[in-house]
Amino acid sequence: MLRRLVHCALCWTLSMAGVAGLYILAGAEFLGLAQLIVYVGAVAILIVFAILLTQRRELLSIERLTAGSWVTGVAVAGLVAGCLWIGLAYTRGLGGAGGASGGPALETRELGELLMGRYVVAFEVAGLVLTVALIGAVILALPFEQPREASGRRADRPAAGEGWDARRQGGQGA
Amino acid sequence: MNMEGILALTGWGGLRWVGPVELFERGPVWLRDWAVGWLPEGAKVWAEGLIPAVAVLAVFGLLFGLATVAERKLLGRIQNRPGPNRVGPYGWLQFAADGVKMLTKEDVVPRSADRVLHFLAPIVMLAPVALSLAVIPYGRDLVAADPRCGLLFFFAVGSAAEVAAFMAGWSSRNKYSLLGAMRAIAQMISYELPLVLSALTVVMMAGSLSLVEIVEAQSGYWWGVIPRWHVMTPWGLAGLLLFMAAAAAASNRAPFDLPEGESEIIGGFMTEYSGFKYAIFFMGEYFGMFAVSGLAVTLFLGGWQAPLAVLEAAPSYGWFFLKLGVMIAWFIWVRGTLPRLRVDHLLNFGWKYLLPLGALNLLVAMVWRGLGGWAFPGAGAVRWLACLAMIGLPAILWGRLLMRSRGWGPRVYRYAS
Amino acid sequence: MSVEGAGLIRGFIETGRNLVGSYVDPRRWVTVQYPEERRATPENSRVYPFLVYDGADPEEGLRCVSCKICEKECPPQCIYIVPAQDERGRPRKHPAIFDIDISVCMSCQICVEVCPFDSIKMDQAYAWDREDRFGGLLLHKADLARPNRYYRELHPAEARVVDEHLARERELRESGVRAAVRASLPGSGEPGGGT
Amino acid sequence: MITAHHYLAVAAMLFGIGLAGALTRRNSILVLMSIELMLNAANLNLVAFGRQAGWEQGSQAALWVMCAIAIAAAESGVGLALILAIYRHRRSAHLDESPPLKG
Repeated sequence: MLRRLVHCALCWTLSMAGVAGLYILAGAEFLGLAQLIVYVGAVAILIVFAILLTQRRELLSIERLTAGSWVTGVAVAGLVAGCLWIGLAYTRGLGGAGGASGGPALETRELGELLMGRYVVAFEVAGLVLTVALIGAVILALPFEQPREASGRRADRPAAGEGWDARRQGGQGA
Repeated sequence: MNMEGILALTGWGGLRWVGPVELFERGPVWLRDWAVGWLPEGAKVWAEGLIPAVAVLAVFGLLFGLATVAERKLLGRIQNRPGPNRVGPYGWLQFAADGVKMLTKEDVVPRSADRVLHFLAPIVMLAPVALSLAVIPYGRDLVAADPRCGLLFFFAVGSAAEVAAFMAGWSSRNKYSLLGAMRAIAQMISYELPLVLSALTVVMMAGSLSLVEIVEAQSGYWWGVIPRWHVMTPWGLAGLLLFMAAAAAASNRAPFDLPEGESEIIGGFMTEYSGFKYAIFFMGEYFGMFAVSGLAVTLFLGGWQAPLAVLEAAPSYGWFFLKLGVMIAWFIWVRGTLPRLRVDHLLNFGWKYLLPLGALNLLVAMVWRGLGGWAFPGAGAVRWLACLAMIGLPAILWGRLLMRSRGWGPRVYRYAS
Repeated sequence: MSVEGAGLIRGFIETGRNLVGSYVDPRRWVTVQYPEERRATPENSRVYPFLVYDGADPEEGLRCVSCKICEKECPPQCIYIVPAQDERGRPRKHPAIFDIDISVCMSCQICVEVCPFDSIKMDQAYAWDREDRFGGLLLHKADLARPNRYYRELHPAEARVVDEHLARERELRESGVRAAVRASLPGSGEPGGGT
Repeated sequence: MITAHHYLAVAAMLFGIGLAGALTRRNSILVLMSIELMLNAANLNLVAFGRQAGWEQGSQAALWVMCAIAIAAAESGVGLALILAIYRHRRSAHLDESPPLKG
């Protein structure tokens, strides 16, 4: 198993690229490429940055699982996947072909017309959500501005509550 | 052999007399069909994919070698010195000597490096860039792959370069590498947006994501003289300028080459690379430059279209590579002229200047299309100037406004003064 | 207020002019094509020391008397001298071994300054690449010996002064006994002037 | 011949892997990655059905995948910002040590 978080993230990126490949194989070129841009180009980088910014103490490694959580997790997940699989096995009538194996491919123009026509509200709302999320993420990730009097520190020092500095000072005081 | 006719293999092995114009224009396609024709039925589908791939890689591999020499020669000339002139005629075989040097150098991997990622990073850097060369139309019917979303494909595979930069920086276990990787990623992500926005303008006007169709949309001439390239319109001109600025940053070229910044962070994410792996990074960088230059040619400069109707006798791929050469020369000239930016200037420039102007340019293109219906005398000129003013004036005013704000103007040294 | 981008355009014009100009006019070049074309070195340039000899024989004509002053004064201690001996084992005024390790030499010219016999001077040859990494840069007496003619070519003005001085000394030496007697008279102090 | 069955099977496996990760791991970034895996499994299902219907009829599936990808991007952005903010308070990205999310 992979012990390093960064390896996990990169393998996750690879699997996202694989999903994009499946989209393209299914004839949905546009979706696959959009998936590549969003996941490989943006989310993977976000995750990797988040790992680097938050995982100092753990030296970028993953904790070993206890036997209990391991068994429970795999059992539940296996159960769900098994149910899906069984349901799938008893489904009939899914033999139709499409995409790369001969069927029609997704027309980007058609998708665009749908997005800009009948489903324009959904499209706009998605855009709005994205914008709001972006602004929210920026605000969340900004360092907290604390008033000078409350923190009693110089403004250009790290914000109050910063662990390393605060603990060290607390340790000296105690 | 007479001058009008040359015996040529056309199509599936059929011989017929063709003129030299047609021979050069169709030659590569015939050659491919002829080579494929020899193969058994099962291998044909592979060969049809493989032959263009090998051809593109061979041509661009050679171009890479020549471009490194040309860059060094032109930079030398810009600095009033001759540049490499020892190996081969006028030094043009210098790249062979460089290649041998790179191949025979020791491949040093830091002891605490993550060996697998350290090994994979150059590959992940080069492979997607090479892939993005596949969708560029090099001539009439000369394109390795024409997916319906060629432009999107270009940007999608290009996004793997960020992952590669991170892999290289992180696996080296060197703080300079990691810092360089962070810079590189921040820069690539920031400049991807203006790049895509300026390309999007063209997509909107051409009505297609396929690069082949975008080139075909630029065929024809106004009054039989001025080619209908996108660069001849105000939004196209502005788009080209924006695109080239963003492209220089996205391919880590000077003056935006901070990720390598030899003098500041000793080589960025490539610090711990040597020998052939370094050569592959280098190759990836040049291929990236070729790819964005090719894309700029395709989107704005009419791709393989000839600039004049009478010049269409020359083969179309000749025109493409001529334009590509001009773009590469432009990149080299820029590198020889402009000093490297500071990192905050770089990000400010991308986010606060290029991005709003890219969005505005989209609007200008819309207006340009809307004004297409004017029919009074001189309407063309009025339309042209109006659209130019719409993008030009905000560019100037916004630039002046930004220059007045903090962090943009000349540097103020707090302690040194 | 200046026009937008004027500075950029000026910069591009400047580099463009260099680009074209260096093809049209090779006089713009700031570099020379080294092995074929060499710049004349200034008269006072110096690289590594060499030994001057008079006459035709580089062995017997050496001015060096192996007094070892330069060996003692050399800051990086790159000079090694062994005096020659005559058949009876007495030291002759001639070096048997005179080595300079130019991989150590720092071209300070102190050996030249301290030499009382004008026998060691600074050379201007700078191409000292050798295939042997270890012994190749250790120059022996035979490698170091150069005729006085060579010295005159390198440093004409300086050589003229040195030649005049040496000629005067030789004249003094040849007019021999009388000069010696006069010099040994009390109150003169001429021979021991160095103390 | 690849049918929609195969796509659905892959999606089920992807979903199972994501679920296992989300259930067992305590590292918040890993949990986020696992959730993304499950989301992609759902998207894969949509694509499979769109292909099954033939894309002329199934382009609405593509539309929903587009929207899902956009929302997933927003979700991961906000999620990672939250992780960052929590980390700043607690110096840890572990869910067990994260503050109880009460008012």
